[in-house]
Amino acid sequence: MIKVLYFARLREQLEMASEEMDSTGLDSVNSVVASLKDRGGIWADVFGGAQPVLMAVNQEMVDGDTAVSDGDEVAFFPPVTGG
Amino acid sequence: MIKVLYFARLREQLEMASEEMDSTGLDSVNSVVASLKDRGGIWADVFGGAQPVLMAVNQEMVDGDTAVSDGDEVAFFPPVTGG
Amino acid sequence: MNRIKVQTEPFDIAQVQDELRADNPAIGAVVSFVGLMRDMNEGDQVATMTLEHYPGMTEKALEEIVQEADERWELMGIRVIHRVGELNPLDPIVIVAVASAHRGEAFQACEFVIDYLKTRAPFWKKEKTADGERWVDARHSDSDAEARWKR
Amino acid sequence: MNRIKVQTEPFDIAQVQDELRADNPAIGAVVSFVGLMRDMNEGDQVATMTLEHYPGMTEKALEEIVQEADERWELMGIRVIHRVGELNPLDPIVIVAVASAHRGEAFQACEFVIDYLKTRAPFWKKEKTADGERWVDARHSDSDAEARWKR
Repeated sequence: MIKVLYFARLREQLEMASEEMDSTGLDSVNSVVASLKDRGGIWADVFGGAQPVLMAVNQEMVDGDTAVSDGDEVAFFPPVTGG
Repeated sequence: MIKVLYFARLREQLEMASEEMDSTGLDSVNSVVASLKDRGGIWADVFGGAQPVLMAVNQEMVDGDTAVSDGDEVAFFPPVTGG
Repeated sequence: MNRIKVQTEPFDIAQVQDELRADNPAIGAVVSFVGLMRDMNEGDQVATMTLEHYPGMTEKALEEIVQEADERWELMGIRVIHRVGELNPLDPIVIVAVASAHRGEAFQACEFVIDYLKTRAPFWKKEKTADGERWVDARHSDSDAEARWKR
Repeated sequence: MNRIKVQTEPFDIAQVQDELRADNPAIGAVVSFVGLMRDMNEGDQVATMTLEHYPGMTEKALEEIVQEADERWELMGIRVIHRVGELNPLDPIVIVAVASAHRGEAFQACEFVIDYLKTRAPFWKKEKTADGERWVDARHSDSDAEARWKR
């Protein structure tokens, strides 16, 4: 399983803070994104590329090519606005 | 009269903190310096150019060309080391 | 002593700076940045703000930023404290304090840490205005500020 | 409120920063620099230090530096306090605190003020080591730091 987390505006849009996804067929962050987009509706909007989405694997900011494997924690969130 | 002040290392070398000089014949800071140098001894050493001396007229840092006139306050001191 | 902290409670600016320089007579400079909540943003009056973060990753990101500053400059101490949760105008949001022997290093490292924090640490601000709640957008000026340090 | 002060007594770092940002919710950033007395200089242990200045000119010079910073950047407040007289290692010597809406201005103005102070304000340090008393020499690095701001 892969643990997937959503933060801030994304969490509100998707009405979901976290979920567990079967890791079968998911080998990179991009493949996770593709699978989420395929859910259609708001998922297709959020992950369709129109709004900036940052990605982290195991709490490190990464790009879409990064590999994911069973047990990983993957997170999606908007550009950060702290400080 | 011109009031002349000496600070820090200069004050110690010259063993003088301040004095009043007759302004006759003194029209610029350089002419004050020349007159002090003419005293010879330590005065010639201090104002001979071998050690850096900063100058102020009426509490503004200036260069030697600056005019001085009766009633002015002229000060000589080493490069500053505050902060 | 922990160099970074994420907390809901207010922090004591004086204490942070005092602890940082305590008992080390080799320290010649302490530079600190305090980011405060403003009551205006994009032309609108802001009543309150909520700061969300990604627990775990936030601490990791801050540690990495501090570590990188420590490698780039000769420092004698860094502290970063960032608040989360509910905030009001005038509230300090974040403090970055850096100690070093000479001031140049402390100034650069302090600005570096806050610039990187602004673009790399997973915090998100949501503000409440007369028109309701809204997420604060990231600023281009923050990416530009971060880009200055690339090497 | 006086923006600059020269005094023999210690200053309260927290109070300076608190006063600076008090009651102005438009302030988003406070950057402060504190210069501290180090116990080593040029390889020698320093026991105590005496700071001499040129009363009258010092205040004038500091006011001019602060005024120039105010003209160069969009600021919401500046404070400079410099101690004179007898100082010991660990003692704060000077504080420069700057408030602004955004951090870039505050960082630049704060560093500008301390860089200019180091080369333009009439203070002189005399330190006591095991070998006796000696005047501290001006540093080339300070002139270089000042030169960056020339325009």
